[in-house]
Amino acid sequence: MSSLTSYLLVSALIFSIGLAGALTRRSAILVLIGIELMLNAANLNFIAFWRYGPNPQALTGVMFAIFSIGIAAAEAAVGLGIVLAVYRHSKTTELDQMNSMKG
Amino acid sequence: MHSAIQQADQIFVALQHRVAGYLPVKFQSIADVILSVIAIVLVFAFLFAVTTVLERKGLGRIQNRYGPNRVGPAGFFQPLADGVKSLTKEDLVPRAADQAVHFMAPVLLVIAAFLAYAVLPVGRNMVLADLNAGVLFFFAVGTLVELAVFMAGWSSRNKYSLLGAMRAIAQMISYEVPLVLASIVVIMAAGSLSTVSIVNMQTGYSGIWPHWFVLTPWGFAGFNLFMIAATAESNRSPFDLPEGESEIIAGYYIEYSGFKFALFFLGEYLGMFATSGLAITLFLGGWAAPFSFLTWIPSYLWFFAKLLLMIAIFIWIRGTLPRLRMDQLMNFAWQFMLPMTLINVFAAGVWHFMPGGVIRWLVCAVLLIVPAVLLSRGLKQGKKFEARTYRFAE
Amino acid sequence: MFGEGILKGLAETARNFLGSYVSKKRLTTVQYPEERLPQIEAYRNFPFLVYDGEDWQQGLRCVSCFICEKECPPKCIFIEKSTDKKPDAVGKPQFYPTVFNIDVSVCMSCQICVEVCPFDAIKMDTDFELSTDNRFSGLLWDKKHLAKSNEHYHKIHPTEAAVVDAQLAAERAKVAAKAKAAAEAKPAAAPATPPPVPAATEK
Amino acid sequence: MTATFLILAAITIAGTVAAMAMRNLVHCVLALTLGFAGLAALYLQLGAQFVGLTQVLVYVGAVAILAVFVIMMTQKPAQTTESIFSSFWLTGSLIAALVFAVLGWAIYSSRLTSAIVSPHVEAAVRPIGDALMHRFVLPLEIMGLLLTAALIGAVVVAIQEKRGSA
Repeated sequence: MSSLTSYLLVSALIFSIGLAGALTRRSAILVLIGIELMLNAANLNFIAFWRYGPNPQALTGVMFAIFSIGIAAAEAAVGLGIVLAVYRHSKTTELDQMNSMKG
Repeated sequence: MHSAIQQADQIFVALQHRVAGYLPVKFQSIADVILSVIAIVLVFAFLFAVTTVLERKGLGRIQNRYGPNRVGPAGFFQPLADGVKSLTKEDLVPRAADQAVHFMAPVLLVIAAFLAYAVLPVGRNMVLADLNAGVLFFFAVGTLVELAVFMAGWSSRNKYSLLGAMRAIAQMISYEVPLVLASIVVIMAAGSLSTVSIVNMQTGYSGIWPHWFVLTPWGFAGFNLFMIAATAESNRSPFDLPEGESEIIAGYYIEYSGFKFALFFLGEYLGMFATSGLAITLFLGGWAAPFSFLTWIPSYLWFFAKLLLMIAIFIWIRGTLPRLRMDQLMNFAWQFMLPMTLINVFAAGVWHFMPGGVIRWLVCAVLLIVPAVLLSRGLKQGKKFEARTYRFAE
Repeated sequence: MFGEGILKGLAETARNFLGSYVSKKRLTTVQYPEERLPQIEAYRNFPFLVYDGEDWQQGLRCVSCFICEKECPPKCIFIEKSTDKKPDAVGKPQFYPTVFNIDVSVCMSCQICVEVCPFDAIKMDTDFELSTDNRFSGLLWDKKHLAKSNEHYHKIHPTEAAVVDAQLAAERAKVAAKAKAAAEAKPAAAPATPPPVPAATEK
Repeated sequence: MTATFLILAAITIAGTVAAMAMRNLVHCVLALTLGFAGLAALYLQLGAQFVGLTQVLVYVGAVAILAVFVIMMTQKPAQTTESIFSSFWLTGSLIAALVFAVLGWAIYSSRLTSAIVSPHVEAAVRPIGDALMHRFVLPLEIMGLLLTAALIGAVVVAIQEKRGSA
């Protein structure tokens, strides 16, 4: 088993854990954290393929990872802002109870 | 003669290689690392002990009193006494506290503080890890301190400690931005993130004057902004709001006693040394001698001389300035420090592209002084400072 | 200018810091066990019993009249009267306390006992290094521990001691004069009856 | 499959599993930071030094603290005892297991991975800077715009209206 496959397996595992968390957890913040994990798993893939890929000098994998880290941070900030606004409005972060669009 | 100087300068490096030489070649690199780690831990822990005494004696002398002079000659065994006291004191953990996180917080804080020394070049080729992205490593490790502060504040299940932790984190984050921007100026000029190459850029001399970055207008402004942000980053003197005894008892380390409490102090002081060490590396030419005729003194002595000078300035400022209020602290960060550092980056750009000579100096100096005065007037004009009227006093 | 106040502050602390090395009089601390502040005369700590002459048993001014015990707000004085008499400071035979205890841990050094004492027998001491290893019996002072000489009183409260001594001397003179007058009137009236008054011991 | 890789992978996966399975939200975030730190170490092991340090700086430093701040602000007094998983937890985990199976099969069977043997390449920071400034300058500007928009957006969304018109 070459090391590239091991890295890909680890990132697939992290991705599925993040997905499981996002799908099953009750609290909105945990869903956001699950999404963060999925994004990170993708980053790991980029770096693994850059490292073991055909043309490391092109740095495309590293560039992709850097931009994806930046965007994931922005997404986390806005997502948590929304969770806060929803909490202020409906006093709960439980996803099951956020089922009414009443203003 | 020259070889004697060279030997004195490289004495520790040679010592390290000789000791590591006893091991088989495979383990030598690990042995090198371990030896330098031991050296760093010993030297900076000793410096921590010395600084606690210097601080208390300095503050005493500023306030017209002696400062500790009972334990040992002129009080220099006081850290031993403090150490024994903090070791023998009972280590209370509140019942409601979250045991694991409560224990991990000081450990993480001290680890983060010591990690920051890996990239500081203490002397000529005396650096633990010559990372290509050294400065970035320093700031990455610096953020671990905020996490440790939060863990300490939250895990003690105490309103005051949580309040103190939140204040400390808010302060650290809002002063991390100017800190990073102030160091970007030097990275632009040096063209590399590696601390070793930044110092090598500053070791040249023209005439007797060194090529330190602090001697350029943007370097001087950057150095001041960096030191202000560093004081705030390590929760010291005018910015020590999170542990303001008068307001919230002792901030995030209320529920700590005994050795863990001492670890927090160790972490805070190490943080102070680390940021001032980075300031020395970036602006004051790391281990470079201040004048060309002084280069015969070994390089590591210059680093620690500058470090002691910075510590003295920290103590001096601590003895002078009153504590800032939370809103003043935040306004200062976002309305003065951030714009000034951005202008400083612009000034460094102008400096880089303008031809040399006096005009360049004038342009950059004006480019920095005018916004500084305007911003400071902006900060002050918000306040109404007319005479206070007392209803009952007079 | 923005940093003006800061620079002035820094200059002030620097002047203080360097000044403390130049002239020692800037430093106000007194190294306590080695150096001591001059004693303030009006300072008072816990009471003590004054005695005249060398032998504290005989010279004790206290005549155990129990006034201070009654007046003491926290009730920390305990006196037991003797059965026989001894001459007091003025020479008149009076009772004297066999037991005179003050519980120093209770005493609040309010000086009421000194004010009410008609015989100037109890005064306030200025000794403050009183730590003991036992907080019960160690702080219950008996008569022997309380008795201190008049010279000690003069040393700690000179002016006050002088006034008290003057009054005592005047009283002794009055008593002596009365005794002398009685002695002369006695041989004129009835030389046969033996003089009831024992000889006054002259001080 | 060196020893260090195994240790780091174990730490990362332990951190992520703990982040998803813990009852107390703050414990989740702390476990998450452990996971992120493990990932950063994996990047360093892969030679991408700049990305590893940025990962620590951005995630462990900022995102974790941000999540913790929001948890503090949305603390519900009553600690509900019933399960922390939402009602349809079974279907969710089944889907995740299915996804992992598909990914695992795809990775295992692909011919691409076995063929490549490449020298150890150390990504210096200067080429990254050059690439950012020359080939990727447009994405960089867009990223700057996006981050500013996100900054203002997050503040606008989360700020308390002064008029209290909730």
